[in-house]
Amino acid sequence: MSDNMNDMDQIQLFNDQGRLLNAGLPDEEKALFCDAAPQVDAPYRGIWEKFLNWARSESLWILGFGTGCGAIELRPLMTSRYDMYQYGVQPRPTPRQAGLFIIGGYASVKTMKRIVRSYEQMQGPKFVLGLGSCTVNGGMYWDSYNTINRLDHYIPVDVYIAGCMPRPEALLAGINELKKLIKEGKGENANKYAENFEWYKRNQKKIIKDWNMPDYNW
Amino acid sequence: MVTPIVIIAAALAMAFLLPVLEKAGKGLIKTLSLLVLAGFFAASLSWVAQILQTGAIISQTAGFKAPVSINLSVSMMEATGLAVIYLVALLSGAFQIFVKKAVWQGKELSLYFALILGLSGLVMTRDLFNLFVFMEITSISLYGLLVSGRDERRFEGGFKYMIAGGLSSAFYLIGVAFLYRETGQLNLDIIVAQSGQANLYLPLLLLTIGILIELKPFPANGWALDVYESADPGTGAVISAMNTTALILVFMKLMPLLQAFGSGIVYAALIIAGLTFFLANLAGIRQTSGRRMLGYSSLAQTGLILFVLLSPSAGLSEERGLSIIASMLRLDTIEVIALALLINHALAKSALFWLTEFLKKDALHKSSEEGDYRGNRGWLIPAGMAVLALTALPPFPGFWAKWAVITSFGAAGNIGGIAVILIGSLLEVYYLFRWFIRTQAHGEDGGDVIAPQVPEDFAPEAAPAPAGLTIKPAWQIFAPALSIIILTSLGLAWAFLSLSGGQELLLLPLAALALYALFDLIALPFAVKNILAMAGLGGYAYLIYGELNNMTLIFGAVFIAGSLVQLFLLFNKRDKRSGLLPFLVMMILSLGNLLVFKSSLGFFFSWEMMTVSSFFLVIRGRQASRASLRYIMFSLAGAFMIMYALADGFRGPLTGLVFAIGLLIKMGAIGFHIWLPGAYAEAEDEVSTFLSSVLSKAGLFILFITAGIYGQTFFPGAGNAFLASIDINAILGWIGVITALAGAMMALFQEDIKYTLAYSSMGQIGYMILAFSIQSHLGWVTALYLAVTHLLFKGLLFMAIAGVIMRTGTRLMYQMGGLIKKMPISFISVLLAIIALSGVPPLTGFGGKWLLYSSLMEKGWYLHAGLAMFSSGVAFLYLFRLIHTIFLGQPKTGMFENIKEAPIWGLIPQAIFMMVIMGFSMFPSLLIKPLQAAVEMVYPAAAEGVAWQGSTVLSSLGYWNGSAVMYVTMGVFLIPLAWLMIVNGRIQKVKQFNIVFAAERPYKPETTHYAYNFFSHYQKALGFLVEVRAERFWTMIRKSTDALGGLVRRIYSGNAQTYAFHIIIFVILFHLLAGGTF
Amino acid sequence: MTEFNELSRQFQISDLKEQRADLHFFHASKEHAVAVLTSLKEKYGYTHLVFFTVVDHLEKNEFHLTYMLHNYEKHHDMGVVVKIARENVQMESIHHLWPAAATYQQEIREMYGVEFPGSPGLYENFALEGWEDIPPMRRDFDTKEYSDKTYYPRPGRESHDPREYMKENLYPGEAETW
Amino acid sequence: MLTSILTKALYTLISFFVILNYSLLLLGTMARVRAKVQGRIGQPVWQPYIDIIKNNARRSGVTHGIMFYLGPVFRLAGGLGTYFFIPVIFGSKIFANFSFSGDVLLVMYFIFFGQLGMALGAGESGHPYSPIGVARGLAQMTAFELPFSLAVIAVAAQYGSFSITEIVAAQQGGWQNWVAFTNPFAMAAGMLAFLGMSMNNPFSIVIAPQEIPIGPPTEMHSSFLGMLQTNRAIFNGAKMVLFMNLFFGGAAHPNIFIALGIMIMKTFLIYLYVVFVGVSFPRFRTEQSIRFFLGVPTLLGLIAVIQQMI
Repeated sequence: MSDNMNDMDQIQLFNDQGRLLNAGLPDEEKALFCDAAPQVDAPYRGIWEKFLNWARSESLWILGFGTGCGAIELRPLMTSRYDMYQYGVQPRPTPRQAGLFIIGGYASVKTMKRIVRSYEQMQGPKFVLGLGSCTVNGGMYWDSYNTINRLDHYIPVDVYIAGCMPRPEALLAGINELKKLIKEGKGENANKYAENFEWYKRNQKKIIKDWNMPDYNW
Repeated sequence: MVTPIVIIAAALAMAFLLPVLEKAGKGLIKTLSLLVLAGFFAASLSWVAQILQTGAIISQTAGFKAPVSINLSVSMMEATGLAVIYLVALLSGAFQIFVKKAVWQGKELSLYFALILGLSGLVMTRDLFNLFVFMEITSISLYGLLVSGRDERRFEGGFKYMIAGGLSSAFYLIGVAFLYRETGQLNLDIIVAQSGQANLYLPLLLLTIGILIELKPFPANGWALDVYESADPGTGAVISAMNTTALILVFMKLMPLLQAFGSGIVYAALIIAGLTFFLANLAGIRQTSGRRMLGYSSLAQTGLILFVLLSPSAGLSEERGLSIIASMLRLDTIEVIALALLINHALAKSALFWLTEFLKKDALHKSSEEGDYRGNRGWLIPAGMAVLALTALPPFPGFWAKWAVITSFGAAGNIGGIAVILIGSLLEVYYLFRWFIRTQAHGEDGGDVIAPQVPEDFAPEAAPAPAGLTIKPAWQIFAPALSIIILTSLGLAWAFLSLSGGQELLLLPLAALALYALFDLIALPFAVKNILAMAGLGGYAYLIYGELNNMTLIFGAVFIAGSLVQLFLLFNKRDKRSGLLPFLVMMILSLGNLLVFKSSLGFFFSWEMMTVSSFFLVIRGRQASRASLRYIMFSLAGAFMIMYALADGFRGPLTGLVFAIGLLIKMGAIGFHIWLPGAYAEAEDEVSTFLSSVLSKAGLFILFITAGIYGQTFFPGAGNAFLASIDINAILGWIGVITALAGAMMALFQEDIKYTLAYSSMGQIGYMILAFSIQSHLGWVTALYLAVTHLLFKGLLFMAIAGVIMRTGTRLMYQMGGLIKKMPISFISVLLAIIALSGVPPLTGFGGKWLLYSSLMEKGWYLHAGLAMFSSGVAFLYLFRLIHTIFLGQPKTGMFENIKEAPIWGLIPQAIFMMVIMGFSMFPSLLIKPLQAAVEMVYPAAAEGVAWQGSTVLSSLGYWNGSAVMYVTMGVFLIPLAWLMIVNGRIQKVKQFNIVFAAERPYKPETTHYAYNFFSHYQKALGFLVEVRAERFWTMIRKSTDALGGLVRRIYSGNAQTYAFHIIIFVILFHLLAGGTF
Repeated sequence: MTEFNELSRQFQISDLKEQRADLHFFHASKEHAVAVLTSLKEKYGYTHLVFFTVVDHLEKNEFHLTYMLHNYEKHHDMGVVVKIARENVQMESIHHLWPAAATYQQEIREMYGVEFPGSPGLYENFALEGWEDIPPMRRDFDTKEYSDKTYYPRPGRESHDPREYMKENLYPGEAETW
Repeated sequence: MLTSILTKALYTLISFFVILNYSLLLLGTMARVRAKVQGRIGQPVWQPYIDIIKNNARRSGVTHGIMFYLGPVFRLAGGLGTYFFIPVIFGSKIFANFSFSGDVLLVMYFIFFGQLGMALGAGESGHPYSPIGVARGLAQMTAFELPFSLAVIAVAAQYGSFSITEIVAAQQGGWQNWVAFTNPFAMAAGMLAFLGMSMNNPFSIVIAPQEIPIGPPTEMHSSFLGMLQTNRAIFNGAKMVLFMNLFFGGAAHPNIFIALGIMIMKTFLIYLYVVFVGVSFPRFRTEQSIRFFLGVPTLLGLIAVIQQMI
């Protein structure tokens, strides 16, 4: 992502007051949403944080975003053949409780908006797993007018799993990779999102024109 | 001092002179007429004074003794009757002259004096033929008066009147002729003196029929209705008050004759009178024309007076006031009763007739918008008082007279008589109150119980529009006002005489009513009035404190202290709210008086005062017309049952049962509950709390003390094997538990918060009935415990909700939401209340549950206990719904943006109640020990009762330590809280739409707030339990009564020939009843 | 085709083409199209609007609007094709005949820019939210260019013909057998 | 005085420690059992611990208001209180808890405490699924409360006491004295009600993931959720101990460890029964569930009660 991070030339997104032009919410709705910016939550140090990271890695609760075709691969993962529960992985129906966000394949502009919203509603530390080539570079939809090419320009991605579609084994491999990362203390993408909040917002707002939500969805 | 003959002469002179004098000036004749009428009244009063000293005044017209000349005799009965007639005559005349300027000129006044002449003669003369002459004079002058307007219907009415009058005269005259042939006498006194040698059946029959027709008996009274309807109100008053009074006096004159010679005729007249009373009332409920309805009421009242006069057992009452008055006036008790009923009827009915003058339209239909006379106090106060007087509610003379009659009947075992009077009265109550309520209804009244109609908007109440009333200037109301004032003073005098034997305290509610009404009148600021009310209550509490025992002290605390605290709530609003405090204080004092009465009459008087005052509190609600009608109907039905039981002295086998049913009605037990939700919910928000938390305990209290007073005879069952074989307490128990369940179930499906709370009250009362019926030490402690705690949490709920409704302007729960952030203190008080109400430990409600189940288990009522647990679960449902839909969930952004916390004055009483609840929760012994002491009066042995071991209360089955529960709960609450605060990371406070919404966002709070039809699945599963059965049953009763009334009414076709035919039928009927043959 | 013959007496219709025994197409003029559809629906029993779609004939500079109707009694489909010029495209709405047509028209408006005055909800978002460019299904819209400009193409991405790529890289020895 | 308070505190801690660990392990075990039924390996037995640690270690959270914040606290207080008002081991001072504060009625009503608090907390989140879940749960609760209370009444009537200790005492002296055998109808009604109380299939209508994911705790997360999970374990344990005491003779042995073993065995079997039913049946709709509980279980309860009346 670093290559585009300072590339601010394409459209103007901020006004003179530093406020997003595409703020989206009408004035009468502003009182209904909290729009505090996300903050960096520094991890603890030493063995305590290692312990907590171990716990985090061994208890991954999935929020599956299933509008792409990859979502079909999540189901076998739960069933007896692959049984993700034995790895401490469980599905969870609400972003509030989930820690792992799996994007099941291509993401159109319309779904991107929902992805951003759900991601922001998850509580940190949180991890994202991009499933399938479409999340990597657009996959077979790489030249579509409506499908994003690189997921990591909109939300931070911890692990990509390439393939069209990747099989459940690949998904498990990705999850194991993620566990390793978390245990190593590298699962700090939530903080990265907060640090580079403006850049992410700019990218998001560039494609999501109909921005009827607050700048950060608590 | 004038001799009676002067009256006749003066009236005659006026009748002749007025047309002549009219030339001299209209002002002159009006003044002169009024002066003369005033003189008549003064003369009649002076006769009363004189008779008290010297006895009856007998005036011999030609200076000879009877039978040579005609005697005019005025005894006490006649004098007082004439005083009434002249009073109404004076007021009526003044009314016609001053208020209805265009109507009466010299001609009419002349006729009027002729009429008065006739009536005076009727009352005074002792000569039968002379009586006929006066009857003719009366008829003709009245006919003249009737047709003096331009209204075509009047000619018709007058014509019918002439036919009826002619027939009656014919009968009378023939009767007189026969009588003369048999006895050779026309003088009444002499005929009576000659003890019966001759067969006087036929002459007396004809004579009686002649007079009775004039008195409009059933069925020969159709003509009278047309007269009433078509006559202008002044004339209506004249017929109803003056004519009837005079003719009843005539009938009383004949009574000795009838009793001496024809018991068959007396019997027939009695039957006819009873029928008239009952059927006229039945037909009355179908009337939409106000005056015609009043006409039916007049017929009924006439029937009632005759019925009382003719009943052999009437007048046996030993009521204190009655005997004092009788000895004072040197009259028989029966005469005093008749006189009281006469005065009551004459003054109240004439007042009502005059008052109809001011209504724009006579007819009042269900959805009539002309009915909105709300706020026209000048009209409503006299009308309301007149209706109260007519329906024999305290303090009017009718109440005392009716009490005397019923107790006499009771003493003589005349249950049929009691039934006729009470059922007929109930019908009369129905239509009179319905009429009164409709005159002040607020357009369409909602308040459907099961499916509440949603009021469209909740705009603040507009100032009452002066719709349809034409009282301007205010003095126009003088005639009804005066007659009501006189009537009230007479009633008060009687009340004082009756209650002076140590029960003067019971009059305090009336004094309070007057006092606070005066405060309203001089427009004191509401806050001052309220402070005075509190002071008054405080003083009252001090006054009665010495008379209370353990049991009454508890209810005293509920009634007086509970109300006193809740009075703070009234400081909430700044507007005047005239009429609120007078009735409220009156109600509370009446409740207090229930604690200290010393006689059946004292009890019943206070009970009725309580009913009346609470009725006026209910009717103040914006849409309370239907609810208030139901309320007064059920209340009075219950009261009448109680009256029957009291009159019967709990001797009859069923009396106890009837009494209990009367109380159950008042408590809103299942089956009789349909008045309850409307009354509690539709009353003003600040008033509902008093009704629900305080008033609802009245029935329970009476249950307690009667069970104490009457002991085993309360439910005697003696002499009736079937009744003895069933345990009435078992029935009561089932009624209680089913009431509890039904109340909870119905509360579940309400959208209107106040209906929820009202049904909830019903359920809670059910528990109290259940606990009472256990009839053990523990059971009674439970019932009392429930009563006290119900006061606390239901008061808390109603007060908090009053604040919420005040701020949001809606009663519909689903329209609210998220108010916890705006009204946190109200939230806390509702929270405490619902925890307490649902019986969740550690708050005080659990004590109630624990006691209840312990006592039920002790008694062996396991099924009751199971059902009670089930209903307490259901209660949990509606309570959660209540707090959730109002305080949690999504606040409605548009509507309630700038809502503030409820006013401080609403919060103060809530805080007090909360503190009391917390205190009782921490230290249950504070509450339970006094209750034990109270119960020990009846159940002294505490062997199976409640025992104490430190702060642990023990029953024979279990134990409960309120303090320990409180400490443990605090511990297990505070430690996790501390833990949570330690481990929590950074917590962001968010706004209402920051919820996960399936990756979408909410757009409207209305569609995001799950509140409407909250328990739809429950309705699917168990909704069949709460179908509107009771309501349907009572509606069916009402409709069939209505239909019956319609059937009766249909015989009055409005056709003169039919009416003549009725008269013939009447004659035949009367003859047959009297035992005659053809 | 009796329907066609009868209708052609009244309306400007032409080019009847029998695709199958139970499927016919014909062309209708823009002015008469709705009247023809109404007749088909009311008179000839074509009560079901199967679909309504647009084909962009960029070469001919016209849109072909295709209304596909179905007759349940005869089990027969009838396609009515209406040619309209690509400039300033407007067509009469048929939502009064089939309420569901409003949704088709909403989509067509969004994807092709064909206007249907009076159609309910025409300008509400259908699949796109806040689209600002020319309608994406028009053939003069360059989707590759738009994607490159908007969606941050990952540098270094190569595109291969899958058949050739697999032949070369995955199964080099077996290429002949294919 | 002070020493007695301190001793009591120590006993309480021991009791708490035992129930927390036992019921967490029990939850983990039962998840394994469920997995076996479905042909899976299943999560580790200690997974509940990890989940709770992880949830408590979340770095951020949101709160919708004070009641939302307090909701989980109420819930846990409800669970803990329910547990602490039940004597766990008959005759043991350590495990008598605070059972001197009240009898079985207190326990029955204290169960509501946590439910009410949680319902309020969930309500303040403003999420529509929360009240829907609560409404369903409460509706079902009233229904299973009826057979349950009938069963309790029958037992109380049988022994003439509401005191749990006395009820347990009366059942001593061999399995043939258990309520399960002396009053089988009460036991049957109570155990059917227990199915509803434990909110497993077929009565898992509150968190019904297919319709209202996941009901009341939709907005709960981080340490709030951690607290709810802790409560879930403890509350479960408490209810099973209650049922063990009411119907299956309680746990009594002079040796405290053997007594604990008996307790563990009995409660394990009780929970196994719930899980067994849960994996065998699909979920009811709310009104079906209500009708179910008011049908056969209530009838059984009525029979039990009437048996005591005659």
